[in-house]
Amino acid sequence: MKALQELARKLLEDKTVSVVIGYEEGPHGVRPAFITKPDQADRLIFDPRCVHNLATFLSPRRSHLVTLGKKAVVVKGCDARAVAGLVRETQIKREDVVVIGVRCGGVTGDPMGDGKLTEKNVAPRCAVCDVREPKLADHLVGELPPAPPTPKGPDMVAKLDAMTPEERWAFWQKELERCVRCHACREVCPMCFCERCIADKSMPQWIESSAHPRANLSWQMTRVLHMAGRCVGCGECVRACPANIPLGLILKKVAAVVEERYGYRVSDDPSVPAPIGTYRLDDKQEFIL
Amino acid sequence: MSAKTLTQADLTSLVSDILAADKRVVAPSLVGIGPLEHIEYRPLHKAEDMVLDRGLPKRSIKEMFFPPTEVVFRWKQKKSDVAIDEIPTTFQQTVVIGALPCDAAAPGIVDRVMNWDYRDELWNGRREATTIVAMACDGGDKSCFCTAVGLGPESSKGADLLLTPVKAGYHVDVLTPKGEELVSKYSKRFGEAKSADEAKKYQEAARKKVEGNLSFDAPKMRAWLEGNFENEYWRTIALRCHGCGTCATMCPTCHCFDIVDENEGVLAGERRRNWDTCQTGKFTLHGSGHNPRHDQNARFRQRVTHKFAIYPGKFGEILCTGCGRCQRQCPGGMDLLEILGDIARMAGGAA
Amino acid sequence: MSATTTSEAKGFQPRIVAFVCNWCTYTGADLAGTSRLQMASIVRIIRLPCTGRIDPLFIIKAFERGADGVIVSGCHPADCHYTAGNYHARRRFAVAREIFDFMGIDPRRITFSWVSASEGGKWAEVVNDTTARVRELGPFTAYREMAARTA
Amino acid sequence: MNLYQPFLMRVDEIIDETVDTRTLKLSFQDPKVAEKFEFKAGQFGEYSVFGAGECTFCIASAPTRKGYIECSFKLVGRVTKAMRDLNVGDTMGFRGPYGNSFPLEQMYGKSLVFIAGGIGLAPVRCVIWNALDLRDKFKDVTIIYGARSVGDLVYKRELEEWSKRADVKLWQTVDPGGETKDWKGQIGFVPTIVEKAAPAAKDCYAVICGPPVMIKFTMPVLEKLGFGKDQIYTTLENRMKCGIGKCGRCNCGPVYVCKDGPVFTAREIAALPNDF
Repeated sequence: MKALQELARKLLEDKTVSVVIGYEEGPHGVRPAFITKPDQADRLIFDPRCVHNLATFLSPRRSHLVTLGKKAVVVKGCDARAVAGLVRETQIKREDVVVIGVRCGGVTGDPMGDGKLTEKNVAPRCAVCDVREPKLADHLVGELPPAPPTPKGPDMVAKLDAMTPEERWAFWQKELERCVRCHACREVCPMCFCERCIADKSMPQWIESSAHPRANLSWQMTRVLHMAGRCVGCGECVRACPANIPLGLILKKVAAVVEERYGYRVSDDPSVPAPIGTYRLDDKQEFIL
Repeated sequence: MSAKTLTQADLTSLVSDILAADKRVVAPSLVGIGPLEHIEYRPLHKAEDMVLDRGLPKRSIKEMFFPPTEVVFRWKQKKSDVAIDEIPTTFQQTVVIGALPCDAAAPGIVDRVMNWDYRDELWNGRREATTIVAMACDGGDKSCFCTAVGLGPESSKGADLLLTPVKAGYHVDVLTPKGEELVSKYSKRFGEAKSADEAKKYQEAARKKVEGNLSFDAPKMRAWLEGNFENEYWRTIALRCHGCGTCATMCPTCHCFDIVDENEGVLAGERRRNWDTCQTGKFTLHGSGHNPRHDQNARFRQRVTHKFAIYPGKFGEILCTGCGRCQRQCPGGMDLLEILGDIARMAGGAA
Repeated sequence: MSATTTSEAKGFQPRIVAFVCNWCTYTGADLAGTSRLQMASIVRIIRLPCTGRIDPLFIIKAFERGADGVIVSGCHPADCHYTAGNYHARRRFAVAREIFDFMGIDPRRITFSWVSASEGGKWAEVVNDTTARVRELGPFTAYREMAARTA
Repeated sequence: MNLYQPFLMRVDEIIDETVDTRTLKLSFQDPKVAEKFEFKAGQFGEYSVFGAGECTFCIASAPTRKGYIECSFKLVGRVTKAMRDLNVGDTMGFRGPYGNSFPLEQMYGKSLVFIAGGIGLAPVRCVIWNALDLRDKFKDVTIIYGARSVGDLVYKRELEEWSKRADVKLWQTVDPGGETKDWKGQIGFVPTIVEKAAPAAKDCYAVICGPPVMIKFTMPVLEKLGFGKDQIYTTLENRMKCGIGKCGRCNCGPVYVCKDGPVFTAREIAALPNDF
């Protein structure tokens, strides 16, 4: 913590950056902090409540943040992949951001909770974490905490895979009928950086904007397919969803498909090409007649 | 008005009775899977699905009066002619059970905007068909601030009946003719009121719990908001805001909407009204490309100003019931309580 | 008309939409027609410049509008008029297909194929195969009913 | 019939104003509605093409001309594209009239100056014809109209008609570079022309509409010429959906433009927060 604050102070003092995006203790739990003055640096903290993916704030779509100037951003290993994704897809330049990596022992899903990690509250992404020390970081701070507890409970993706198409259809219909098409999943997603989303286009209108079953399915399937090889699994969409739709399941599935077929795991190395958008001559094509 | 008692078992039977009479019963019930299981206000299939002990449902009650999407008419085209198929403005009789006071109060506030000059029949139709049985709250959590906007965990505003949990079940305050009607129709379920004092104690304890969270002087706040549109304070208000609109989606009083057309095949379709929010850039974007609210700071200012200055100025009520959902569920950690506290301090009205 | 097609006409006639590339499959389908090959006549062909232009969203839209089956077809690998459109499409569809399956859309309703300009016979086969398969699966009522629900 | 259900209109005539601007003349399909329908200059409506959606436009024709309404629009998006695809005889939807209006009665006996830029002439044209149809109730009538280029001038036939009338002073102008060889009007921006062409401020009302930048630079010119803030009227063009004060979209400070406006005096505009 002290190291993080010191580093932020130094970066602001020597004007390397004009804002450090990190975490602070708000009146109701942990929240993103925008530190612009060296003497505010001691507000910065890092603990298991720091679930937010701050890379989202680097997106050039956020005009009110672009005007803040050069940014440093505090990232966990998983979030670093989103920074890499933005660089990979030429949304930001690597040299335009200072990446402060924090060694992470897992986070809870609830920034307002007590911050004690248990099998019950540990964020789903921490179970499969292999980047507790972000590699993309310009600076790495903190001691490596012990590994997070492994969540218990059934593997829902495997459970769904074992069902018949009709059962899966019924499952998703029930879950997706709650979607109100607020598009919060898109707005909080660090990798949803399109200047204009296909769901907002009206000429032609591919995806209807109403929250009825056919448009809900069309929207969620389209978003997931656009996330193939992009999704960093941060779970911000699930956290934002006002209907608690298990978007994580589809995203997890799509990541598994991409890994199985193309050997690609979402990477924090911007130079690794995205799997969709590139190809190999010998890609499997067993499904094509 | 009068008071009654209702045991837990009788409440369940009451719900069954109402369902059996072909009415709709809406109550908090469990939805979602695994760790995402939560409660929402849903039409019940059976009385046992009702869950009254899990606090505030994730989304507010407003969607029972103002659905996320609704058809306003259908049309069919034949050559150059168009025929319009009207949508009925009468709705199935509905009883909402277990609405918390911050939700129960909201429709009455939104009534104002739905009825100034032009009467919105779709909203009013659902309002008239609905009886609201509210349930006194236990005081919620640190994000609650109903007492700051003139309500409270025991507020009966907007409710036809108010249930207060007591040892024997519920103490029932009968508040309106609609409430009387419900009680007399199902009188065998209600007993003599015996626990008024116990209920009072429950309510007082709950109020104490909420009161410390936030308080402000509403007229002073309104005056400050009206006079400080260009204040420096707004320039960085929404740094952590993603513009996702979850606050508005959850909000019991946010009522902005969009009107869109959708086609069914090529020569038929429907016009719909869908939820919309001032938190997206698209909301005010002109065809010319000009956008009066060009960034998130301006959009968030609009949300605060509309709720605490514009609406009170125009319609006489604060457009907020203090449910705290916008703070509790904001993925970016925006904190309306903190903002209101800041403004109250600047307005010199902090209590 | 042969006896079999008459009896089939009385039963379920699946609605099938084919998204095909302009350079290979469309020409192949044309050849199948001019060669008077026997094939089911219930496929609606939508011609696009390249399989690379075919968005999985097209398939969703086809189901929304009442299709029972979908064919996506283009040039064989290495034959793309735009060099690599079909390679890109191949990756995209491989993922899309599994996600459709995961969402409960039976992948047997969707056929992917490479049909060159000279493969009129293969096109007829693809059409007949798909028709038979979709006929066996029956009408896609689940999707149609879902698409008709208005709230 | 709920609030959001439109009247059915028939497209009677299509007039191309510029390459991307068109006027539709519409009449009510239900004679009972046609008979009852009344509106005032400055009011607007929600025009819709079934299957494409609704769009807000002023009623461009004058309330003194009964039996039809006109709508002028520029091609920008889905609805206006669908409106351009309509043929004579096709059906459109219309909800309205909504909003307040220009207080013409209050202007009786005074002079009027109309200032418009580009397609901003549409709402002003409604007042112009309204005033010209009651010509003896007003003193001098001056019209100052500018567009980017000669090709962008709308209502060309009417500009021609007004230029020939002895009881109307018409000034037409195009931005420098927008003129053609045979252009006989002014060259220069609207505020500059207003400075030399505007009548005396005493007993005169100004009605102004155009792009925000034109309004921004014309207001001070008018004030310099002695026009008081209550002598200047304009109409705001916020994005709207419902038109009846519900959907929240046009809200700007204390006003809902659709119900409290769209017509405001310069004084009222000055009191609004900078949110339009």
